[in-house]
Amino acid sequence: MLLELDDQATAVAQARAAGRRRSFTVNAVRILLVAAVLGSWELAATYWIDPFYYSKPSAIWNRLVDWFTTGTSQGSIWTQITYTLEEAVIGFALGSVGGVVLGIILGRSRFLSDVCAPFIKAANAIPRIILASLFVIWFGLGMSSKVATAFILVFFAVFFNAFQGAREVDRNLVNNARILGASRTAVLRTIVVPSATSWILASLHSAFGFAIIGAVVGEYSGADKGLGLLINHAQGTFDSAGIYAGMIIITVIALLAEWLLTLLERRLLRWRPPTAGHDAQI
Amino acid sequence: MLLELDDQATAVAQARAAGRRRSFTVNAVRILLVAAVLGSWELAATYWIDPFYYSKPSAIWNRLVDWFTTGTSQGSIWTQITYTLEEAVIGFALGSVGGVVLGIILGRSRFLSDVCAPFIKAANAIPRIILASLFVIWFGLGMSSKVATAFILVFFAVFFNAFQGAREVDRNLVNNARILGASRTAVLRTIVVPSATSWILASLHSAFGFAIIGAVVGEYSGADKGLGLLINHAQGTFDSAGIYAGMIIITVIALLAEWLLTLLERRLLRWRPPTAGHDAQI
Amino acid sequence: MPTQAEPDGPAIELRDATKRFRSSSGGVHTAVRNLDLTVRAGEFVAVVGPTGCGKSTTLSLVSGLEPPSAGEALVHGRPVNGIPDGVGYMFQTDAVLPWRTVLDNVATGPRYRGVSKKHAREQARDWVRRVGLDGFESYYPHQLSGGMRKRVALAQTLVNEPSILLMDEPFSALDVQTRGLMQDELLRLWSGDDPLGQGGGAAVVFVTHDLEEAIVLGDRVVVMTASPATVKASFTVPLKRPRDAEEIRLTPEFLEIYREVWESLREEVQITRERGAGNAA
Amino acid sequence: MPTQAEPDGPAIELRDATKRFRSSSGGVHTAVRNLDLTVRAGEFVAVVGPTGCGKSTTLSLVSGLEPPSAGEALVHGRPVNGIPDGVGYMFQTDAVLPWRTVLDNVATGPRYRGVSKKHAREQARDWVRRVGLDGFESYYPHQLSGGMRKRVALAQTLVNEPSILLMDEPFSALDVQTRGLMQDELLRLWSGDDPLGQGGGAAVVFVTHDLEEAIVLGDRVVVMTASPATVKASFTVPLKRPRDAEEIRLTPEFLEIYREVWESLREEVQITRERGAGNAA
Amino acid sequence: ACRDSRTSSGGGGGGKGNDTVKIMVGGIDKVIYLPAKLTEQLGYFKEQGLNVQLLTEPAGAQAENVMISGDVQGVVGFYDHTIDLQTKGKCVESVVQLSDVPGEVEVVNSGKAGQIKSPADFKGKKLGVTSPGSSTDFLTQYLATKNGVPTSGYTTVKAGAGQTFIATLKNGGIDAGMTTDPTVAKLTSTGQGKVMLDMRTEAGTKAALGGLYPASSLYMNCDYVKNNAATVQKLANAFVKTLGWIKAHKPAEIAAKMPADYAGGDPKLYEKAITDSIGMFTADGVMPADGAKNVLNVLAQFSPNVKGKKNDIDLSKTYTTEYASKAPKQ
Ligand SMILES: Nc1ncnc2c1ncn2[C@@H]1O[C@H](COP(=O)(O)OP(=O)(O)OP(=O)(O)O)[C@@H](O)[C@H]1O
Ligand SMILES: Nc1ncnc2c1ncn2[C@@H]1O[C@H](COP(=O)(O)OP(=O)(O)OP(=O)(O)O)[C@@H](O)[C@H]1O
Ligand SMILES: [Mg+2]
Ligand SMILES: [Mg+2]
Repeated sequence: MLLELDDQATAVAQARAAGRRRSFTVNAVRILLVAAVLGSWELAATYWIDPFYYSKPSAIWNRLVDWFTTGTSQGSIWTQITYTLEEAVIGFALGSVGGVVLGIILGRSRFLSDVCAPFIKAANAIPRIILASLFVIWFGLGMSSKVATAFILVFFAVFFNAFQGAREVDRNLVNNARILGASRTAVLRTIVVPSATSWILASLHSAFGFAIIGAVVGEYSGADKGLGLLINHAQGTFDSAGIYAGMIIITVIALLAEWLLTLLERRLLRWRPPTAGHDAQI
Repeated sequence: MLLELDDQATAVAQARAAGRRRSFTVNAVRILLVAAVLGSWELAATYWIDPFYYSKPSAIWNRLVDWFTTGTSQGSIWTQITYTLEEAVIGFALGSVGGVVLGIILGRSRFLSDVCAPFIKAANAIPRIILASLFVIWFGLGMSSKVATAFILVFFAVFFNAFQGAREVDRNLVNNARILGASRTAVLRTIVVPSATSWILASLHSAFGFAIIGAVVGEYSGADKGLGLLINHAQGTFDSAGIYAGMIIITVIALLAEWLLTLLERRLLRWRPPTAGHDAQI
Repeated sequence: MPTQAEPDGPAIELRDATKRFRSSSGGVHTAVRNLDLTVRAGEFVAVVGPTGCGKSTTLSLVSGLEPPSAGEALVHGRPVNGIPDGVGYMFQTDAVLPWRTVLDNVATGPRYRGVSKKHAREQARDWVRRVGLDGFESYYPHQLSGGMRKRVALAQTLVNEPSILLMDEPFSALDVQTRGLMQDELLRLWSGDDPLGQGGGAAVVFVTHDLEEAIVLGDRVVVMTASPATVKASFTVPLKRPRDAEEIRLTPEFLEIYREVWESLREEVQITRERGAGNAA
Repeated sequence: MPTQAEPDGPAIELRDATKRFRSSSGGVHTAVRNLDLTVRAGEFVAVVGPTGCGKSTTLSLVSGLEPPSAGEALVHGRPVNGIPDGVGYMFQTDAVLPWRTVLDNVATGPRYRGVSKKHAREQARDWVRRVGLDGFESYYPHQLSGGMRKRVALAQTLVNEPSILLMDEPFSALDVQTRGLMQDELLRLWSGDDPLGQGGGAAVVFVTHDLEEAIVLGDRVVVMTASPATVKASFTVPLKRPRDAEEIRLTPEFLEIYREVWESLREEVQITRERGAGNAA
Repeated sequence: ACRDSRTSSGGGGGGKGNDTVKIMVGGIDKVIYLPAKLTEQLGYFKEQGLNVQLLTEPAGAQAENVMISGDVQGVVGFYDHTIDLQTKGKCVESVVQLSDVPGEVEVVNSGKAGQIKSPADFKGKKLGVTSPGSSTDFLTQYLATKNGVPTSGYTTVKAGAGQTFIATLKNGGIDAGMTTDPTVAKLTSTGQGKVMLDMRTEAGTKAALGGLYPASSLYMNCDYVKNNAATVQKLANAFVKTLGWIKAHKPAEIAAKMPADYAGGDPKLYEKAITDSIGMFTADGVMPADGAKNVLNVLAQFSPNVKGKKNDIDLSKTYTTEYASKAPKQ
């Protein structure tokens, strides 16, 4: 028995060590990749391609340092980030809640979905850039028009997945729950929503990116602060380093959001087989 | 036995009739909805709200009639439609193929997905409107920059779903296929792809809308033909009826594409229980 | 036990019930045809029949999950419309919630019926123990073996103390002895001999492929015809309760009824076998 | 039959194999411990054991789907690494492809092995008939009953004519007679008595909960211990082949070995039962 | 996709008889760029044996990028971009100067016209520009500072143009803003806005900026101009002829020449817009020398690119009068 416990401890330790080795390799490869790309970009921009269009990493870095130390033409960089982030977060929250709720309701009601489907699909086909300027007209220049743009982008991304997720629910599970005494809402809450979770999470992964895009596009249509405006300014003054620097800030924000989402995902999908469909053999 | 056959015939006929009744009701409700919205819009625009911003259905209708009979300032409306459609279709085809292929490959390879995930998520967070103007610089003003914008929008929408779909494949099915002698590629082809089909189709539903948006956004960055330009022109000349008319044309195209996709979906998912998760009871 | 509308009337009644499905070729597949079946409250009916004849479909008619295409299904004297009160149904296929632990899976029913979380968990813990899964309370279904998942489903159904209990091959994945223990547990609940339950009197429809099991458990054994299913014959089991499976097997009464049921069933199985494509409309 | 590396050596060998899983609490759950098992080519081994002991896990080690945590698994004398050639494995749970019809499901294996579509379909059609599903060729799995799906899976496995055949409770969802027919079909293939197969000699590991079935089919019956599984005892079945299930059941040899195996198994089931939480590390 | 090789080649189509020239217009429906479309409508490009394709791009500075990368050969846009681009090492020159005033107007919300009478009142206000970094931005900054309000003293708001600008002004998103026709015409005709500074005329511009501010122009890559003198000359001929035609005709006649939907459903308004703006166009397409200097002055104070580099700028490389002066006058 003692021997066995020992064995088990070793097994756990081995598993841990393997995990560490894996994540080390992964990170090493990532860093290598980034370094290779940046290096060849710098080199190319110095010798072959025209930094007027493509800028170069060192210039972008300087611009970033400049923004964070002395500020931008529109004021502190943090103000711009906060502003855009606020728009994106509100739009994301509203859009994902709206998308999930409507998606699940329509996904579970054949009649509603038959009636509404063409309208929703039609609405989805309206170019957001036009919507963004309509929103400025409808909601004014304040934060609400950007939130609306972010909302609409997030909403559709989430909606279609929640809808499909709700339709894909295993009939057996629904039947079982009904037999066990679940009311309609209980079925939604305990069967449909958990089943659709991986669908919804998959859409949320891209949705925060969309929320930021919405905020930036909204700022393009009219604004007095924000990262979108900053990039727009850079475009207006032929400052390609500024364009890329702005994009990098946006990207970093999106990655942070992504990281939070991954934590949430791990929490919500704890019940999964650890390597579901994700083994190295195939 | 004869009696039974009779019974069965009746049953089939009844099912058909019920189907017809259903779709009649659905269409009636749809038409009512559209009529109600258009009616109240027309009324509101005539008496309360400012048609300068909101236009009104009759004006939009006149503009559409005008475009289709006498043409637009940029030439025949059909030229514009063809042009935008061509960009959208090419972008859609490339983007969905790319998204599916890459999504499935990364979805099935833990190492690749670990390494690539942050880059793809970062790329997804780059506002398309900025990308569109970068694409003009990289690919020139022709069709290719619009196709690239459409591509990038479609790609990400499809990629994330294909990725998740590939990860969600039932382990049991994969194992069974491997035992039955499937090679890696055979597993991909016969198990992973069919399993991920409903995921992929769910994303394709929104993807064609994205493709059109991409084409339009691309046209906003510089073009001499296309629906995006038409709408942009309407914006520049305070022609709100023109803006809405352009949006309606885009919407109709997207709905047609959607309809084609539904046919495809029905064909591909024939094996499904007919009412999977889609019954009226909940 | 939930109160019953007419304590003396039949708990379950199928009157001339027919169920058709659309078959893959667009035609119609009749799974159950003109089936009449009556189960009294407190009666334990075992159902046997050739594979694919329509047993599961029959249960789904009683449970209200599928409406009959023709004829009527009544539970406690009322036409079935939605899920009738007090019905418990253990499916042939796995239907435990993959995102809930064993304990929470078993607590699902009470929670749906409004029992407080704490109380539901208590009830669940007791049932987890009864089906022999103590120690696995916090496991997720994918971490269990096939037989363990079946037992979770069993506990999930029984914890609700249904007055109509439909079971579709509940014990087929269990080893002989575990199966015996589960059978005892089921009978205890059913006979009202249960230290925890409020009393017996449930009407049970128990689908099985094991004739011995059918005879040991049932008041009556119903044999179904080859597809489309209808009741071919119904045999009353003349054995006194409580029955000890080991002992009973060797009694002449047992052998007698076993032979009778077997003869009846064999014909149908043969028909199914021979007809082959015949029934595929 | 695929060619074998060493026709006289053992077809399957597990040497001191151990399999651990991470349990839900983050600890380690040992499903199989220090298990030794040898199966000769052409030998039919039936495996019985308490539910949840680790039988399915043992099969997955042999099939190459799971690597052992310690010890070795060898097939045809070679360490298992990936899926060994000639292995067929019929899972305990449904694994038919929901998007393929019955016929295409059965044709899956030959198609993977490079047989032309037409030829694969022919082979498949024959096997669909053998498992008694003629007429259902164009049905999708969701349109089949539980027992029919199992038979599709059986045909899917057997059509490949594996030289190592692993079966995890293949017949538990079938009625007695269909089960008998399927057993005959299996034995015919295994003994090389098959009009279509190229010959017998497959090594079979057959997990079942039905002791009678184990004895009627097996050359040997292996009893597994309570979890974590290891081989408790191995009983050679002294009955001559071909065996007729109905006749054999009454012979003293049968009753003798049945009693022996039953004693051995009962202890383990009891342990499982009593230990309850004990084995959940 | 390496663009570098194409930057100086300036596209194909040099010298030959029927050349294809692509010209990007920074908003083809803006009245300040009206001569571009008008030339096409009048058929003057064809007359010169040119095959000109007009593209439009609403978002500002993109046009130059596209030209420098060689996708288009010319841009109809603001002259000040040529100076800006020189600081980035790109040589771009104006070959036909369409106007010597910006054509921009500072419009004030009618309700606030009492409080904001001159740029001196900008303090603490929200001022709309089409886009940050655009000419409207620099001009606003110049006006404010010249009148004693530091750039930090007011808020710059991107209000775009057209409907968004109008809606923003109406909703109080901005108190005043700089824009062009037809937005100005729309605002004044509905009474929502009042003109505070009118830079559509020479007098108004001189009053506001202390000199001319040449804006709307056709500019091209220096290399292209050098290598395709004949084509450039033909372009100049066509544009100058149009400018002459504009001087010789009434706004109503000009409006009638433009495609019907440029009026956006309100021909009266469009005519008014042309009436108000028509004075800004030059008659001969020639750059006034002091105008260029004045532009440099304005930019040198506010453009982040030009600031501090005033003396390094070689103005003679930013425009040429050679082609416009050679063009036959009407
Ligand atoms: N959705 C469906 N569409 C078409 N046919 C169906 C459908 N569901 C069931 N069937 C058919 O109905 C018949 C009866 O099925 P059912 O599941 O009731 O059989 P069963 O008696 O439970 O069999 P088993 O003992 O194998 O579980 C089968 O022939 C099956 O093919
Ligand atoms: N992925 C896993 N994670 C944790 N524990 C697991 C996992 N898979 C199996 N187990 C455990 O291993 C033990 C053996 O499981 P296995 O499926 O081999 O049993 P079995 O003998 O086939 O039982 P049955 O007869 O019920 O099918 C069980 O206790 C189960 O809980
Ligand atoms: Mg069944
Ligand atoms: Mg098992």
